[in-house]
Amino acid sequence: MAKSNSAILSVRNLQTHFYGDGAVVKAVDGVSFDLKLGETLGIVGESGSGKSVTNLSILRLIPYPPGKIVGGEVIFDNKDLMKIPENEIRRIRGKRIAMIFQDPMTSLNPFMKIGAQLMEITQLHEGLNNSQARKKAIEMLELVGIADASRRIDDYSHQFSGGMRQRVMIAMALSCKPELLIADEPTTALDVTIQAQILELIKGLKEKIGTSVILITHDLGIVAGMTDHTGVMYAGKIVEYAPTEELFSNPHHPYTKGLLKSVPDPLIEQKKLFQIPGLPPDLSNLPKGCPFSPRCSSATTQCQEFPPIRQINAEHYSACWLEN
Amino acid sequence: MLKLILRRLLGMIPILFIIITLTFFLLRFAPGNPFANEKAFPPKVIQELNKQYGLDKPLYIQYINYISELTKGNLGPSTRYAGKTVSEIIGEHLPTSLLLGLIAYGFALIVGVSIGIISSLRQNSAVDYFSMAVAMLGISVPSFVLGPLLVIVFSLTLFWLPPARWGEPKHLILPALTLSGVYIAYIARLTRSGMLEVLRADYIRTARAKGLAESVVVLRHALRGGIIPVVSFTGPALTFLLAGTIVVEKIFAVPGLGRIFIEAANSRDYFLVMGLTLFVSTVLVVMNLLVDIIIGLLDPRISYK
Amino acid sequence: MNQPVSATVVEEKQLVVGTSLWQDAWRRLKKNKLAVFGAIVLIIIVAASIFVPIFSSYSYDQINLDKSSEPPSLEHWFGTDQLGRDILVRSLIGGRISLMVGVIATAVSFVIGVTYGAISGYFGGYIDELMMRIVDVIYSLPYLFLVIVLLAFFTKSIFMLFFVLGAVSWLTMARIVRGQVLSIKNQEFIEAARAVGVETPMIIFRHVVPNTLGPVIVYTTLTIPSAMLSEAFLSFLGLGVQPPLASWGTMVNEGVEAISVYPWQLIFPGLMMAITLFSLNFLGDGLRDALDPQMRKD
Amino acid sequence: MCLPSFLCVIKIMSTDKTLLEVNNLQVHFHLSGGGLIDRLMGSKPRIVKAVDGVSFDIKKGETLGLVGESGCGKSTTGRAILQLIKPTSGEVLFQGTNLAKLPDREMRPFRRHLQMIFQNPYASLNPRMTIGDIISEPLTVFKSLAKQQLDKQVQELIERVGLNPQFIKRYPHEFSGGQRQRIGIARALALNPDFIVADEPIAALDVSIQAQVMNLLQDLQKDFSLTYLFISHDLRAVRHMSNRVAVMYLGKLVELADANEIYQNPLHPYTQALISAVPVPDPKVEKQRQHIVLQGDVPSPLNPPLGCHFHTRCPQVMDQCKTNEPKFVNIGKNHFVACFLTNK
Repeated sequence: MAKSNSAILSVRNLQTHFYGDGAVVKAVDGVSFDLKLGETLGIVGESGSGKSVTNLSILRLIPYPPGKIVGGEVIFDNKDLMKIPENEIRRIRGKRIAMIFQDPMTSLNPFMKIGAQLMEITQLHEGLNNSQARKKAIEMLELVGIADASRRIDDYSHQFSGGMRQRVMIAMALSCKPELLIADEPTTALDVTIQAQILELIKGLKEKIGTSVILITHDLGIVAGMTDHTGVMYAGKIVEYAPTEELFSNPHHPYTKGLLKSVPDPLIEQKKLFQIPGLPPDLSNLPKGCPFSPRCSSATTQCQEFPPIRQINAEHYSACWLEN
Repeated sequence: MLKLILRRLLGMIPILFIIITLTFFLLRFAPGNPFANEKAFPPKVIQELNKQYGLDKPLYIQYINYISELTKGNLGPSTRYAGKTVSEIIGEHLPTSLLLGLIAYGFALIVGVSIGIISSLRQNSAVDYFSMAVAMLGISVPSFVLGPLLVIVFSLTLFWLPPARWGEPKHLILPALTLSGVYIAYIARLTRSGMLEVLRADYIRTARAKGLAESVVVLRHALRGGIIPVVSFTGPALTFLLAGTIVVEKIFAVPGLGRIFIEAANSRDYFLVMGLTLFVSTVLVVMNLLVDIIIGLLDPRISYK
Repeated sequence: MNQPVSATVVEEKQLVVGTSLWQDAWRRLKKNKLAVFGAIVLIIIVAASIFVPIFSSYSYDQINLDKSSEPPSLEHWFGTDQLGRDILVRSLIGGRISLMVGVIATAVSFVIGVTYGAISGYFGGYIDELMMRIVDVIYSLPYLFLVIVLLAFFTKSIFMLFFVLGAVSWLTMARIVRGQVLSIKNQEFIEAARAVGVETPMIIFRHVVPNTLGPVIVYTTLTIPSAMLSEAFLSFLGLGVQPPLASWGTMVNEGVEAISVYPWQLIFPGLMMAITLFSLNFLGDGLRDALDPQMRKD
Repeated sequence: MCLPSFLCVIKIMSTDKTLLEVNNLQVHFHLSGGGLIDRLMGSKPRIVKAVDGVSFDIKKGETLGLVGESGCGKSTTGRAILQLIKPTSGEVLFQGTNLAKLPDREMRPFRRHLQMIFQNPYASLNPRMTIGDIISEPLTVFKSLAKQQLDKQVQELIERVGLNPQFIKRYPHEFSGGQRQRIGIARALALNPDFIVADEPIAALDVSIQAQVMNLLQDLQKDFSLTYLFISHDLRAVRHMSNRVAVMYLGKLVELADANEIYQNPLHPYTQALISAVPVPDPKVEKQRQHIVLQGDVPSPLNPPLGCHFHTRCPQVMDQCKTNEPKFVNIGKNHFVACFLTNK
């Protein structure tokens, strides 16, 4: 992928492996992408495709053991985040790059008041004193739409509903006005009506605060509505990367095509769904060559060898031997 | 919270009542009586003694008398230690047992929790394996073996510490060490597994993603949840602690409550056995309540309605 | 549209027989070196306790005052006690008693605890609440005090010891079984069995019981050392096994009195006991790691 | 498509015939406060009306979709139909018999006609049993078959749901989520039932596996003339699978109509919001779509709002909604709605 000057984040050939029981799981196996300033990048993939691990790797939040980042670079602000010392990356975490996670039920500390959890991040990164931090925390809670924020700041997370907790997580993540927000399946654990609220909130705040966003999801519908560019992950690799509209109107990789066709469209009546045959791959025992080839109807002998990522057109890349 | 305490305190009354009744009749139906062992006494003296302690009356009257005295706070006289009341005997020996128990448990808490935290942070490292092996050893070597071994090493070989007796601070060291061994082991294991579980939790990842230093993550975010199993353990630990003091008192000739209890049981001193059982039960029940309150304070998810 | 989808993906080499969770657990246990080591040591101790006293030329109560308190020698490997009795044989007899107490008391607690817990958990409702209240009350008794009272006032027989130790250690077992039954009762596969019309006794027998066994086995293995410890403790206080019969507890008690002069009288029985408990605990720990799916993550 | 031999029973498809009728079904749960101590302490029992007066019918051979957000009572409804949870009141008429009134023993013969597929492919299979034992269990309960015949039938079933018959001796933990779900489907099919409650059968599966399972369910429906109650929170899946769709909110049905009708002409504000909240996998459409974003959370079922349960979040709330409860009525074309906007 061509390196763009306006990229806020460039990931190059990132590799994260997990070790255990005598097997190596290549959870992330050579991932590269760019995120442009102010844009939202969607990363879609099924469970185990490595989308979450990729993003945890960016902030070096992979627990070791069993996980280890074994290669690649992540360029942010002209520095390789993989190489800087631990205390330097700690100053980036939460301040310049913030994250929100899938399950708001477990992502907040049940033993601490909401307020304390919100305050500690601004005290740490912005050097606010107690009362300033508290004021800021209330401000942030109001910003994400929590009614009666000045009272609820002294509640514990179990006193909030799922949607409210995700709002608290967002408030926490945006407290220091980060340049980049990584949202890892932020709505998967929530009901549809609450999902709609949270997605609207993220969209609105992104405009207001001006952060770039990486949105990880398995739901193609969410990608369609929220993102500018989309990367599709399969077996630890990005197999296709394109502007979102281009990806949906002109998918190239057979996996992307299959995924798009296998989701029922609520607006039209379909008789029969397309189905991708077979099972998602076992990451500790990947097939030779293209990992999708055993499930691919267009697979040829050429697929015994791993296809390089190729440029299809201006901004559209795909890791498949198929001609356009 | 106040309602909970009140409710639990009220709940204590039937439990203590059951204990009193149970021990009372258990003791009376057991063979022998307080003066049977004093061989030299002629029957007339024994009769007189029985009368003096009210043991000549029908059993149910004795029971009613005992309960009514109890409500006035009177635990009765001792038959073994003539001229002393049960309350006096408890008051005399309690400070010794209490001091020893508290020092031992406090020491065990500090050492055990520290070992547990370090092991959990260095999971599967040499340090972890070593401390867990030592902890297992602590669980497997009972206090009545550990105590004498400590004596052999520190008193009889190195001559650092006195092997027995009571009175000066240095007399405290070996008994307290002996007593705390098992607890250090249990607490270290509980802390480790509690911490490991918490350190895997999503909210710890959140804390790291905020950019907090590892020490803050561990001490502020993880410890509170990880320590809960240790707090829960404190209730049952007290039961062991009582047993442990009996052993340690015997080995190190410490004048505590444990020895009194064994002697009272062996000489069938009804009132003293009853009084001590009641006292210990009360302490246990109150401690269990305290433990629950502390857990409630630590974990806001537990609501007491 | 009938495609055996996954069959095309999974290689069809040795698909015929699967491995059950028990087999998985066994494999994990075998991998755990400490647990295997514990098991081997335990087997040796058990075998020695059974056979050595039978074939030894000394018996545990054979007094020989000429050879009072001799240090370890080729004749008496562990030395002799004050009455000139062979400490090795006495330690192994003590081992027999100790293991017997451990096993029988555990069996008693197993029978009471499993029955009680299963009834409480399966029937639920008021029955459960009443039964658990009773357990709570007994839990708050200073049971060691009661044991001491029982043993001091009634006969100090070994059967009393079995009974008393079994009677105090079933509580935790009952709680564990109840918890297991409660959680399994609510699992979807029980509902599925009900949905296909399986009758209640079959549900209990085929679906509930096999799934409670893991933690029950683990707790059982951990109860054995704790019962042995309690026996030794009571014997140490002179409330358990009575002379001339030997128990690790009584031997340590005697040893403490001679600690400064004849340390071997304390060290050997103490060491035997510690090694046995050590192996049992390691085995129990290994079993827990192998059987308890929640602990498996470590 | 050849059916497994033993299942070759010709069923007559008659789409108008009602197979199952649910009338005013109620399921209430007692939460804490009902216990011994609590009674003595005088605290009041807390009751959750998980299903609070639900009525619908299912015709032979159709799929009725039941959709709603978590905690709305849709799974409880499915379980109450199968008598896995005893309804507090109301009727469940299966071909004329009221199942809700039957004691357990008399319910058992009906179990072969009514089956269930569960949500959680990990918890719904007994981890200590082989696949063969799991699938053959219903057969051994109802029929006494020779070992050979039993094995043959189990193999046919395994094959029919798209698994390798060699898997028969394996254990559930050796399979992936999708494969496990197929095993659960085979178990439900074993007795050749008429009616299957599919409780969120795809919720725990990967996107690419969801399509496989949905297709399998549809194929099986054709081959075995099955009738489904398809429970899901996923509107896209419900729409794809169902002939008719019922929408549930806080224990009550708010709308019921043909799948096409409910999408093209949703009348209840909640249904409208639900449909609008589901993202469409097409960036062009998605960018132009107007989203109705509901405010607030679903109220606690412990303490549901008075009047129409939805009034606290309804964008078109009126005064009467706060005090009166709208009836669930047919407003024509078998389109049922419970809303004052349509039920004047």
